[in-house]
Amino acid sequence: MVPIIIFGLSALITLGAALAVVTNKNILHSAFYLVLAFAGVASLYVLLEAPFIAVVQVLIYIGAIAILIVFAIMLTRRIGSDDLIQRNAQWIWAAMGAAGLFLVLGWIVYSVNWPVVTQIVPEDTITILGQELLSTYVIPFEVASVLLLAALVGSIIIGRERE
Amino acid sequence: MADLINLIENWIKNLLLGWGASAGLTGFILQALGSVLVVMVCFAIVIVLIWVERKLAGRLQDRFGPNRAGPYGIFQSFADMIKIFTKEYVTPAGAEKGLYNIAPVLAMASVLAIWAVFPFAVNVIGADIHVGVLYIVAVGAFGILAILMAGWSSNNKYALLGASRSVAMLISYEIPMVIALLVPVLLSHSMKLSVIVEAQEPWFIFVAPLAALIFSISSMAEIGKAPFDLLEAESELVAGYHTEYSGMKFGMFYVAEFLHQFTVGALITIFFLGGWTGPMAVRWPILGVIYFYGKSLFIYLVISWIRLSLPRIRIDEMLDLNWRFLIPVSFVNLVAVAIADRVMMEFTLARWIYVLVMFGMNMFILWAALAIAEKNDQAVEREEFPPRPVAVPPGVDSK
Amino acid sequence: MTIPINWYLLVAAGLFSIGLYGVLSRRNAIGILMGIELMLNAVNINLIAFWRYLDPVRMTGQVFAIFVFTVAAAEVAVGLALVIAIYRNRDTIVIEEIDLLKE
Amino acid sequence: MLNYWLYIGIFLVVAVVVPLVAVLLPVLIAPKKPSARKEEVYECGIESKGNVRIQFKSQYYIYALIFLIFDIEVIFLFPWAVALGELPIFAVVEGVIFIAILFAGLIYAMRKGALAWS
Repeated sequence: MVPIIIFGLSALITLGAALAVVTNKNILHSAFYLVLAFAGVASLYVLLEAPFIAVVQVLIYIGAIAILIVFAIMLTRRIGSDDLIQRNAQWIWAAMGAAGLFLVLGWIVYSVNWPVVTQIVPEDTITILGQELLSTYVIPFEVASVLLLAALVGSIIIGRERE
Repeated sequence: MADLINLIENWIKNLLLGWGASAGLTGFILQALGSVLVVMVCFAIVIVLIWVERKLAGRLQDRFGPNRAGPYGIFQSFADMIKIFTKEYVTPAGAEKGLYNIAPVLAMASVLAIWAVFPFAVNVIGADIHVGVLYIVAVGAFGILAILMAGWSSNNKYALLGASRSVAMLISYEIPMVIALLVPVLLSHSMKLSVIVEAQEPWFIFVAPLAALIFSISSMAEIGKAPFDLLEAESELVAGYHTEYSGMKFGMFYVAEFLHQFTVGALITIFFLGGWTGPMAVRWPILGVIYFYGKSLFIYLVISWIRLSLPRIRIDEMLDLNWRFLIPVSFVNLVAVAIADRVMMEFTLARWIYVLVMFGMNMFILWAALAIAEKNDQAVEREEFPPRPVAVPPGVDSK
Repeated sequence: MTIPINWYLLVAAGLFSIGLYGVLSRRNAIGILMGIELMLNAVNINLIAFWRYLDPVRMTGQVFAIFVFTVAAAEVAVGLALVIAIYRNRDTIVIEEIDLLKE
Repeated sequence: MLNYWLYIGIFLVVAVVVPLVAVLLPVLIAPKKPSARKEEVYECGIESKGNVRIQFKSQYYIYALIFLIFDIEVIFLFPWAVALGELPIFAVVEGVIFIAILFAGLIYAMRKGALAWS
């Protein structure tokens, strides 16, 4: 019973906050609602018995990405004001498209019979994760570091103020 | 048995079960009671610490410190509490009410939340999760967010400037802190705090002194008090991000700062000073709790001593210290410890040889880093401020 | 009682659709990036849900989720840097006004 | 395992509720005499001029950006550090390569002067 209540709350928070993110008129408030949505997703990960992913979600999304977004909003302050119209002209079509997509996805989710297994999650997932990361997935592991290097160099070049 | 804590726990459990509560509800109530107890102890500690800190500051600066309310002024904190609870809230015009009011609560909650995973004794452990270390790092993110909220919503230039400076500093120092934390994780092969504590034979401060040093410096910066108190450099930024806060809302930021310092003491205790371990701590768990809080208090006082003795450093110096010294050194240290640990694991060495090699290596890295830093520093200094004779006024050619 | 996998997938579908709406309806480049973040989160929920219910013994799902985190972070870093660079040069980040190539 | 997380959940609720009570208590017992003068924004005694939401340096943004990249690096390194004992000795080299590549990024940022406070 308890997991279902927690699931309901997390799902409600996540989706409610996400709706606020895309509809709020003040872009900075959107950013703070985004944090709430990320936190809701993190609690879903806990329910899915993936605590590592949950803390990483908080660490990366709330601790770094959200702060980066808030900084970017403050840097481009004029768009943060309320008087700018944040919605474009085709928003009604966008809303209908998104609702249509949701209906299709929902129909697929409910019509497919997912082949669920009843294995339980191992006790210490992190050791296994580390082992797989450094054996099976060692190439992606190294490539990730190259990707991060590229992102670092690229964004410093683009983002720096030129004298 | 002298296991007082479990005795009380079992007594409550049996009492509740005797009243006809279900096992699930009993567990829930016990967990709630436990968390309320931990939070309340935190608040009680802060009340005492504020007095201790002020008395210590007074003594170190050749003053008396609080000495009016009660003997040695021990009731000073309670007088302050009565004052702050009856103070009027002044909300600045144009503040964004929602964010403005959430920020102090969030700041306090983010510090308190760290205490959920601490091991207090051999069998008194909060939540013994497998990702304990990362949890501690992740929860800190909410504190940064609270600062941004406070700074933005106050509708005050100083608050916004202070907040952006604070956040820049906090996120900068989080990098060496986390990398230093990787070292105890590496040495104990676990992120579980209880495992890290039990793996410390001897304490990790002897195995990885450099990581302990880096962690201490960077978490002192995270506290945001002197010598890293640039966020509330009174002469420049008024009071930083909480300029516009009054009454208990300001009090929350203040208490959070004190508790954060004590929490840093507890973290250093857990990661480098053996946590609750000590003589007889396994047989008498209550002793473990005493050791844990005692060590944390000791570290707290040492941090206070350091910050009362040192002047504030400039923001560019502070960022340079982080980016040009702490981060490179912590990376080098991590790599060296990883290689040494893994290589020595291949041979069956006596523990004392292992510790000696680790200690020597750490000291060597520290010495080398300091030597390189000094050399660079002198080069920079010579470039920027060429030496000139003392008695000649600037602008006059001395040759 | 355990929660059926469909519920998680439904939440992820909802999150994805909301994110898509955000991407399509925002005029503000940072708003669009936020929508993309929501969509990536929805993808991650699906990955972890499938990992939990289909193959919890191996960590493939979690590894994939970590790589999604990495890509999301790189995307945000470069994306926001671009936004700031554009703002500096053109003084706007309203997407409709950034139309040099049209002229 | 989930039991621990239930404890953390309860703890988080307590950690929010207790400060909330402390903040709400003065609303009941403290005096309340608002006035326009009192609520003026503090600026060393002079009246505040212009937009308060000043634009600040993009230097802050660069710091946040580098922080994000290194945060991501850390989430790869934690599983590496935990699993190192049970991996072949070559895994250390893999981790070191990973660190070295990002360290190059740090050196690059340093050389470019992106980290200097100007």
